[in-house]
Amino acid sequence: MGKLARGVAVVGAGVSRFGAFKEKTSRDLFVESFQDMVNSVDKGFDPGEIEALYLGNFSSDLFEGQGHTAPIMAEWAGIIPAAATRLEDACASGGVALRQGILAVASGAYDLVLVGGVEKMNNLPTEKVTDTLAAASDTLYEASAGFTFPGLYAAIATAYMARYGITPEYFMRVGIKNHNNGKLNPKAQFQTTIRDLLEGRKAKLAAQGKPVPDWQDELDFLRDDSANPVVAWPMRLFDCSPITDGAACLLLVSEEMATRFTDRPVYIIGSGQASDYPLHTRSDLTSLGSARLAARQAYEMAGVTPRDIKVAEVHDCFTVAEVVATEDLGFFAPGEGARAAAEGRTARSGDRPINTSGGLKAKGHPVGASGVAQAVEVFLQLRGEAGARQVPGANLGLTHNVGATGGTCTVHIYERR
Amino acid sequence: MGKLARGVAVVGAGVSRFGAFKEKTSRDLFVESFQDMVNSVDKGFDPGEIEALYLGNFSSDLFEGQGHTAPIMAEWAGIIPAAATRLEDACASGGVALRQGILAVASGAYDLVLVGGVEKMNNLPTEKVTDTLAAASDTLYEASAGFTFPGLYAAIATAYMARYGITPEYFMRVGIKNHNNGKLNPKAQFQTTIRDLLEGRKAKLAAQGKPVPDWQDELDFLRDDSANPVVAWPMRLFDCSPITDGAACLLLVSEEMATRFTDRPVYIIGSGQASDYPLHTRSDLTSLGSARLAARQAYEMAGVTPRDIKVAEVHDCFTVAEVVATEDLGFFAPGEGARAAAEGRTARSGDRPINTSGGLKAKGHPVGASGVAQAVEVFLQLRGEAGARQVPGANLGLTHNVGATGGTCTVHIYERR
Amino acid sequence: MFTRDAFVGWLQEKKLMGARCGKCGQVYLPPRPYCPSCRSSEMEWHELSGRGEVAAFTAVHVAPTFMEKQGFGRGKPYATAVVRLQEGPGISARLVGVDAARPEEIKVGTQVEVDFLEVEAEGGKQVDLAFRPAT
Amino acid sequence: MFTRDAFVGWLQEKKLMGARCGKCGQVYLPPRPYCPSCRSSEMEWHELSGRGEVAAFTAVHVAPTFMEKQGFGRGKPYATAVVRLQEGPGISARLVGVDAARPEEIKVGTQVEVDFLEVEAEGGKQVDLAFRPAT
Ligand SMILES: [Zn+2]
Ligand SMILES: [Zn+2]
Repeated sequence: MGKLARGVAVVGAGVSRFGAFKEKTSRDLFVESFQDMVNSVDKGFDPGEIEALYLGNFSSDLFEGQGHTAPIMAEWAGIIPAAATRLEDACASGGVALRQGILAVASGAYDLVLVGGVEKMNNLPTEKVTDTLAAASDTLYEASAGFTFPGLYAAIATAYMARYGITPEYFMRVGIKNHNNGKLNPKAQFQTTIRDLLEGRKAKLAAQGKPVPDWQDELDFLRDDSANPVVAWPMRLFDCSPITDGAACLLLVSEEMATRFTDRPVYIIGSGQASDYPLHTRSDLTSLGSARLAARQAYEMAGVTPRDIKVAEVHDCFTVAEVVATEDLGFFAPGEGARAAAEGRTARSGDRPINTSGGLKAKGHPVGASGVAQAVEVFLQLRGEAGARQVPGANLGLTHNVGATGGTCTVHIYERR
Repeated sequence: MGKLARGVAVVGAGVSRFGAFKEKTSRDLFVESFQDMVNSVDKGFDPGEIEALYLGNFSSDLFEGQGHTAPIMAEWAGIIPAAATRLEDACASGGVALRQGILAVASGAYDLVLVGGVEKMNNLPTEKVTDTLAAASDTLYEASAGFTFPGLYAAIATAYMARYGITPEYFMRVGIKNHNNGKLNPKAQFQTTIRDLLEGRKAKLAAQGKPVPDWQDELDFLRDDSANPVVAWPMRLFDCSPITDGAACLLLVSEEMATRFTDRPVYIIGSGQASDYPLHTRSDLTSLGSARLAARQAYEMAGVTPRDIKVAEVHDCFTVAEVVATEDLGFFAPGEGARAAAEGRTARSGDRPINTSGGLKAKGHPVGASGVAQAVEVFLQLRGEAGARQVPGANLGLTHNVGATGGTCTVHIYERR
Repeated sequence: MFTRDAFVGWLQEKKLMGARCGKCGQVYLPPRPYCPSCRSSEMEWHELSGRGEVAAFTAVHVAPTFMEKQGFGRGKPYATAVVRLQEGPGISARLVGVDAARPEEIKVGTQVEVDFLEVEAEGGKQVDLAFRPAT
Repeated sequence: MFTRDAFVGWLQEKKLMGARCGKCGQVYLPPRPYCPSCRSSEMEWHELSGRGEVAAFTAVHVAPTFMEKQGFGRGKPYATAVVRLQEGPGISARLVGVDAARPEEIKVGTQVEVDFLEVEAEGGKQVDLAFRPAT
């Protein structure tokens, strides 16, 4: 990894509402996030000046029967004839779109680049979504063995539990924490805590005159098969990110022109990307090699260490993934991530706030958009615009975006100067 | 379009055999092209030094049920943990992969980049391939109106015929010429001329004791509905590129290290990319706006004019597309492309050789690989390694790769110094 | 919401509806939620005259699956076209009232008017957009 | 040809076959046509012992369509695992001879041996790769 020829800044960021929207197509979602981004640019700008779109999208092909998505998004955003390119690395599609946007600006080819991400997942019934997500694994040798996408992360969880002697409750605490954050994010798919859900369920059963379960706390609720059914043991419903429609946009410019757009640019000071084998060809199943390497590249480029990072959005497609991520990123030692989560260290009020947006778990996970939406949250946090979920004094942030089980990982580091 | 921060050279190029291969998957095809590329590097190198893969692929999702293809190709080629990214812009997926590989090297991030392209199309029956290719159009507003992919180019052909007063025979001559070239390409799907096919058909019918048609020349054969059925009028079977399995690879390095790999590098001196609306939102249907803009960008970066180009591989997914391409690239004035083809000016022996490889028509069109395979042909031509189809003295070449009906276009210019 | 679903909904009522920008007046067909001209999203529905001309066309012999289900394909081609409307915008749509088996007789530039085609689709009867030579 | 089709062909004969590099001796499972270690493509077929251990596993309750057709899903989970073979390479495969409804009792590190599972698939009977606790 060489040094970039010039610096890159984020001067605008936007996100659509995340959720399940029957009537909206990818292009409708994308326009919503694009307008939100345009409105975020402090000094305004002419969107017609955008020179290129790098679009993260996992599979509009399978979800909507639509390929060649990038020029359609460019058309709907009104930026034709800007070069429009789709990037795909499963759930890391957004992260690789961001990385290519950065490299394109650094190369000198473009000064003004739109990075976008979009996924419209709720057209298909749940069974078909399960099949479609399995296409992100090695279909010839993983999916064919009966591994679903939750099943692959569940396998990582069993390896982690066996190695470090922990129970599934540790993972459940990650979900509780992310729902607590999601409640404070007006764009999130689930703006409810697990406690809210528990109380709501109790109240509903009582109103129906049915027996009310004796759930004392969130863990009681989450351990209950009827409230929180197993998807792929030990991953249950509330360990899994939902099926989400959503889009996100970032405006990247060369460092030297950043203040033309805002007096508060967010600089991208580190970027890394690496790939890895399917699980069965790895020696260690409790860590993602691609994440460790991408993180090392990003830290080296940025010249910072894990302890300098004030806020991080990490890829919690499943709760176990967040635990592993916090170790791969060097925030906690191997085996300590689960305990750190249980101790509240990754909560907003902890010493290492993780996924203040609610993460993929509560904010939602429109797969190709997630890597871009993570950067939107860090942009807001570093500018002090994260509202009720603001982490005070956040000046250095990180995003970690994983494709499938780490076949791809990108890590980016952002600075407010 | 700014100036690139540093120059980029191609030092290796390889291509798999193109055709219909029932037993081969994408990964098998990719490895075949990768090995061909490795063998082409004059001074040898360690493939483990490759830092990133930019992979063009249209829709392994729909063709093979496999997403997240890039890390799988990286695994099969043995270059994990190199960053592996898939790029998709329909049939221009290879061209945009090449462009991103160039920008990544120019940015300083990487010195050694593998650009690949792959498509495995023959798993699906022909009807399903028709549906899948239609996914490259605007499915909500074009495919829904009954437009197939050949149908969209057929529409361009009717607009062109009406405007310039020509007949379908002009397009047929492009197919005849490209089959003449494909016969000389040992990797091509069809290594036969139309004349060969005509004589073969006659001989077969005679041997069967059936009436033998009175085809005097290739045009007689191509006008015959039974020999050359209409697909979407005026485009007939021999106006359409075939359904092809294939892969291609290029090794890009920063200009300053090129001679470490070969004494005969091919320098990429121009690159352009642009996007456009669906046909119904364009004012002119006889030219692709994205091609004209991408060409202008590439010529300006290279500091050359159309008349300097000695060999060009252009996107002849349909014969009409080649005619339009030769005008969009400035080789011929609007309306003159069809006549130039009919006069033999684009034949190998003409003043403006186009598609010496056989083009997508005869070499084959594995959609995501085509943009890369075009660059492989130019690499061979500029190095004098194109065998029987070599154009003498070719020192400047061009590739033109179109996604769908010009929703995307990339143009690249190459120089042997 | 200026979506595909809404556009198709209007078609079922045999109306060809575009979106008109409330700020700059630009008319869009297909409808869209956001005006690239003036960057406004104050769209309103706008019914089009349905009169225009054939900018390009084809007669499809190798049909997509959904058109095969309507009985088209090899031996029974159908025509489809890019139509430029009098109001400016263009649209892709079926071309009826012409002989798709004799495409040489169909001319670019033919004046057409909108027709609402009742077809049997997977979900039951539906109205598809079409144009036919103007009377 | 060291393809998926060939690997599945061997499975139908109840053989677990990997590819062995004729140049450097590295064994690959799944088989592959090209050796990333020494950059050779002189592969040969190599039968594996079929003995190994469970590196990771899961019990799937929300099943993919093809497993639902075999009767699995909500209420009837199945187990699948990442198995590390004695010879080094690993593979993903069904885990049988365990109670998928009691996953707490399945242990990472369990010694397993290959089993060839006869299942009803779309194209008729087929043999799938599986492992079961070693006897
Ligand atoms: Zn307007
Ligand atoms: Zn070897």
